[in-house]
Amino acid sequence: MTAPHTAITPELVREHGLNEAEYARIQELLGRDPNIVELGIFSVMWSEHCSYKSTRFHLKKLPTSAPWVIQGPGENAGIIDVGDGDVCVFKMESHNHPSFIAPFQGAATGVGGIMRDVFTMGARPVASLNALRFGEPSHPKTKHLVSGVVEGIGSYGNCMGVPTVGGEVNFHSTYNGNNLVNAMCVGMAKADKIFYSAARGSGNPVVYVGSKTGRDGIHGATMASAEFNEDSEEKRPTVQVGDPFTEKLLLEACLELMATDAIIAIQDMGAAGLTSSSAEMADKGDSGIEIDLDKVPQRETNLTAYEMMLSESQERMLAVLKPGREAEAERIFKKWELDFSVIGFTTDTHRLVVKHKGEIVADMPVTALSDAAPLYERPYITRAPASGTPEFDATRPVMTSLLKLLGTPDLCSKRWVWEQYDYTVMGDSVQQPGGDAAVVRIHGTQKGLAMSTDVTPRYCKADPREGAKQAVAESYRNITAVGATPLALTDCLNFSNPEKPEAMGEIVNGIEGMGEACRALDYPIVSGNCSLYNETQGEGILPTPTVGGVGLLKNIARMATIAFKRDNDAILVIGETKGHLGQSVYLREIEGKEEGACPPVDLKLEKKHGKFVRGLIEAGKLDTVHDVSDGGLLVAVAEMALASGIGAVLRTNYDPADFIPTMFGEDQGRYLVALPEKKADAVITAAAKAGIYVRHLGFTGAVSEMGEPVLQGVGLPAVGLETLRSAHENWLPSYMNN
Amino acid sequence: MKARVFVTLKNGVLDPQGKAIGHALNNLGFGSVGEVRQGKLIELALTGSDEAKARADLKEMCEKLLANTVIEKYEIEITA
Amino acid sequence: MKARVFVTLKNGVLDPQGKAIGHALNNLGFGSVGEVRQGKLIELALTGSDEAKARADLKEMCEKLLANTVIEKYEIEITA
Amino acid sequence: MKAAVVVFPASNCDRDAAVALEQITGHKPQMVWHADSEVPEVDLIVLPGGFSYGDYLRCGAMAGQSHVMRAVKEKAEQGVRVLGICNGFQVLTETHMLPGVLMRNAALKFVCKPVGLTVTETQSVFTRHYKAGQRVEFPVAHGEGNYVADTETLDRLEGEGRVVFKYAPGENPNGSERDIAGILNDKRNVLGLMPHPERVCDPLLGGTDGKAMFESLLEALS
Ligand SMILES: Nc1ncnc2c1ncn2[C@@H]1O[C@H](COP(=O)(O)OP(=O)(O)O)[C@@H](O)[C@H]1O
Ligand SMILES: [Mg+2]
Repeated sequence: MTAPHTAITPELVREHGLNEAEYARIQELLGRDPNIVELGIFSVMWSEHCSYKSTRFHLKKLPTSAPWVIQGPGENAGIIDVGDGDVCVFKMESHNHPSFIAPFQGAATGVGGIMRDVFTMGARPVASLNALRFGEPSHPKTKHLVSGVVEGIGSYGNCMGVPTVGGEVNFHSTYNGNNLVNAMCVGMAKADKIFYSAARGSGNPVVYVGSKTGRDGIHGATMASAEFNEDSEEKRPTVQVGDPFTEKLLLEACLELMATDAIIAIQDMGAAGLTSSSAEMADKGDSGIEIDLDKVPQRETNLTAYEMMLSESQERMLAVLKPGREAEAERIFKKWELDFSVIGFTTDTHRLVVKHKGEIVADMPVTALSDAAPLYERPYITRAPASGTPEFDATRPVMTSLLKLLGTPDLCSKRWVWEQYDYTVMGDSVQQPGGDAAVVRIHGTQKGLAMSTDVTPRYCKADPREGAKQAVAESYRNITAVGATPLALTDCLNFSNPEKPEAMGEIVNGIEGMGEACRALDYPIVSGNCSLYNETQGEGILPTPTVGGVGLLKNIARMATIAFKRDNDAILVIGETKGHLGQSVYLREIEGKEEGACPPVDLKLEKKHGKFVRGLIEAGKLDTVHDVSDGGLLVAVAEMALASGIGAVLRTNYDPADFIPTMFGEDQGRYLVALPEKKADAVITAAAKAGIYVRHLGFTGAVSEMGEPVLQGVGLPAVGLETLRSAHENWLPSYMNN
Repeated sequence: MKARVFVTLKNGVLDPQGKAIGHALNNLGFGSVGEVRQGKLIELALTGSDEAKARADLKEMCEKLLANTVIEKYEIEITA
Repeated sequence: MKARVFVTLKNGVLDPQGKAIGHALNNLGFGSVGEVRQGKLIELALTGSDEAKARADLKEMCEKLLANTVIEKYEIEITA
Repeated sequence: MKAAVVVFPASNCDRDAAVALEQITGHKPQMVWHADSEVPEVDLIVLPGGFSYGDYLRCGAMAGQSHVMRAVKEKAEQGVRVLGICNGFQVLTETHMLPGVLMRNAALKFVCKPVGLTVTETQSVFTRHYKAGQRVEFPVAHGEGNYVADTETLDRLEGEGRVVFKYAPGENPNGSERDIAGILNDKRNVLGLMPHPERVCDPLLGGTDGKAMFESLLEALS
């Protein structure tokens, strides 16, 4: 046994990402020097990824509770009550770095990891979403990354038989060296069949199930570990390969075991594998755990204790069973042809003890890994938000700009992406990709879950606080637009280097802004994840605090969609259009400027407008709704027309000075709705009564002399929908295929 | 000239396909089968007759496109 | 014993994947690349030392599972 | 009509198939595990979509070698109806219960979308409730649905009225020869098709064009 006797040098400590003060603290906590296995364990448990040392302090500012929240952050996933004994379990996680190095496998294992987080709580995954950011299309790596990431997400989700129903894809040069892959999974469980990770009690068997352990993804200490293992590089892949087939078996086996009452606690092995799962389970259970590595199913020969504790092999779980139930559990896992092994037991020592080949190779207090982990209130600077109202050329023809916008990388149709995902499997996808939120029917009921992932990074760059508020507000709007009540959020906070005060300022302001919006909208955060250090050669990504929202649709028969339904419907805009062009897509794509203040978010109005629109949908008075976001009013109208094949004529008051801002400004809090003209008056009256700004923008059903559906208006020469459609649909496939 | 390129997963990298194939062969009664690994075989026709140049080119093709060297290794064979 | 099995598409069967690889290599500037075909390489560890028996077994494995002989052909190589 | 749905490890449309069958026949089908060597006495066996055995090596190859498929083959020889959807179709070609092979989609990508189909044969227990030449829309969701067979086989299939569904002109999602989407065996009791009729039996899910297939079976087998 060589590993535990490797001398701990200052270099080794550094290579494990620990600074001097942190190392001194480890020595103090242990009352001695750690051995190499213990150093490895501290290194991963105290990493930013596991300990949230830069963000923990600020994350406390997020609201995490509501009467319908059953489990907030701190477990594998958040849980909300959706009524009738059903709960919804969901979380989002990043797999940014692996997806940059190996796009297919990195993205695939990202999906696999987040699914385990959800089914470990007893839920069957029912939907997947994702939020993707890539570098500029012209960057030589971008196409390859898009292709691999999308294929990876599809291959894993499709094989699992979980529909991938929504997401977003954007491009920006700051992601050239740091693409973002945020994957969200939503599952359903019964309220009386939820499983947690607290390993309570002493003397209970700890079992390992799933795939065997190999040398996958042992991070950080490549050079250091080379010192105690000759065949270093080739044996030490930093990226894991996903095995969705095994995961599907693991899902079914876990759900089968969960139907019994044999489980005390269960947790997936994610980042830092065996180490974090055992330490966290003991910590939450206020117990200790002793494990014997000789009992761990191994894929390779001569795995060291260090390697086994740090391996990130996929498709594995750790569970604590009630004593005497091992055989029953083993039968289930054998049926599904999975590994099963009792590798240890819980103790009352509050220590994590690891044995290997008859020796104790690690022995430390559990709290040293959790509560005692470093916590930093890093210095930060709040940059003055970008301000001002940018200049623009008021003479540009609006329809030409619309055509151009619809064919830009950010606004074009993402059909090429979602058609690679099986979004119809499981037979409950009642609203498929292409709308404001995806809706999945709660199996066997008339209720639906509405889901959406959102953030507008350019706003967050201009003003981290307002931008983060906007992300939450847009999520609220997307969920509302289908008729659902927004219930809770998961998040994925992608930022750059927290050790730089400016970047830390983006983090702090982002979290605070997000918290403010969540509070105002009764839309708490129940789970999430932080991904920091997203920078290359000193340049950070745009701050990208992605949120994944879930809402409840009481009656799927009264769901709204973005497609126009009939000719001669009145098109109304709820919410005032002031013409805010700062940080708009129009400004960037047409004027070539990324400047000005981002649109302010009025949370009171968001809530008021949302309630108004939702009320109309729920009352069966409205079936056609689209929120107004990127690209502004005219882009939103075009999207509604394209989704239906029905044209529109707009009653535009053509005043050159504010025509462009009116058509393309990105003022917040707005919805476009369409309904039969004779019902429109009542809505206008009701809005006026509620003090809500509403404007009658036009009518559906315009056709050219040839009978082709068109979009037109005063100052808007008629353009055929097919012309708009080809601009909208062609960019992505032609980019990817050339 | 004709060349064959073999792209396989590095040792230690999980090979789910190979694992499943091995399992299936055992189930079919081929008890002698131990570990199975699956890789790619790429056959290329090349113009030119300079073998050294072809090898250098193929190496570059592997590094750039045919293999993801984070998890895969490759082998080049000139066959004719 | 170790064996390698090469499974490739029969001549005349269209190989869009190979074609796509060829195309991508040409685009990367490898003008010397002509036709490309992609197949599978399956490496197996076998117990026993009777090479003839191993070959016979491998042939059966190919016929039964490793190749779909409607469109694929196979080649067996005992390497060690 | 009594029906069974075979479940392979990583089948994932087994529930979808069961839901559609129950909705139309009023009875829950029996679920049969891949390791079982017997199939119960039923009128219809469904091989569902999914990724049996991960679809590693080739789609449907390992499922084709499973215990249960030996039993399914026997039943089919006795005349029991077998419906293979998507992965089920791939299993049927791998076991040579249907001719030809399903290769990787011509565009090399997985494709999920609703596709227009023409019902080209209504003289079958699977399709008698459709009208000849009728256009229907079923979703597809597959990476390997590109049907390939030699000319002789293709001619025979067409000549004998065994091509049941074709992709509508211009809508072939995978490059299959002669736009073939679904075929019958020579005894006409085994149907394999790539599109998913079971996913279009509910208006909320984008249509009800798939219902007629299950209604045809129900009428023929009750
Ligand atoms: N990566 C993706 N996966 C699945 N669906 C996607 C993806 N990217 C975009 N979509 C879908 O495309 C539609 C438009 O996306 P987006 O413009 O981001 O919507 P919104 O502005 O309403 O948030 C949505 O239905 C979304 O779910
Ligand atoms: Mg929207």
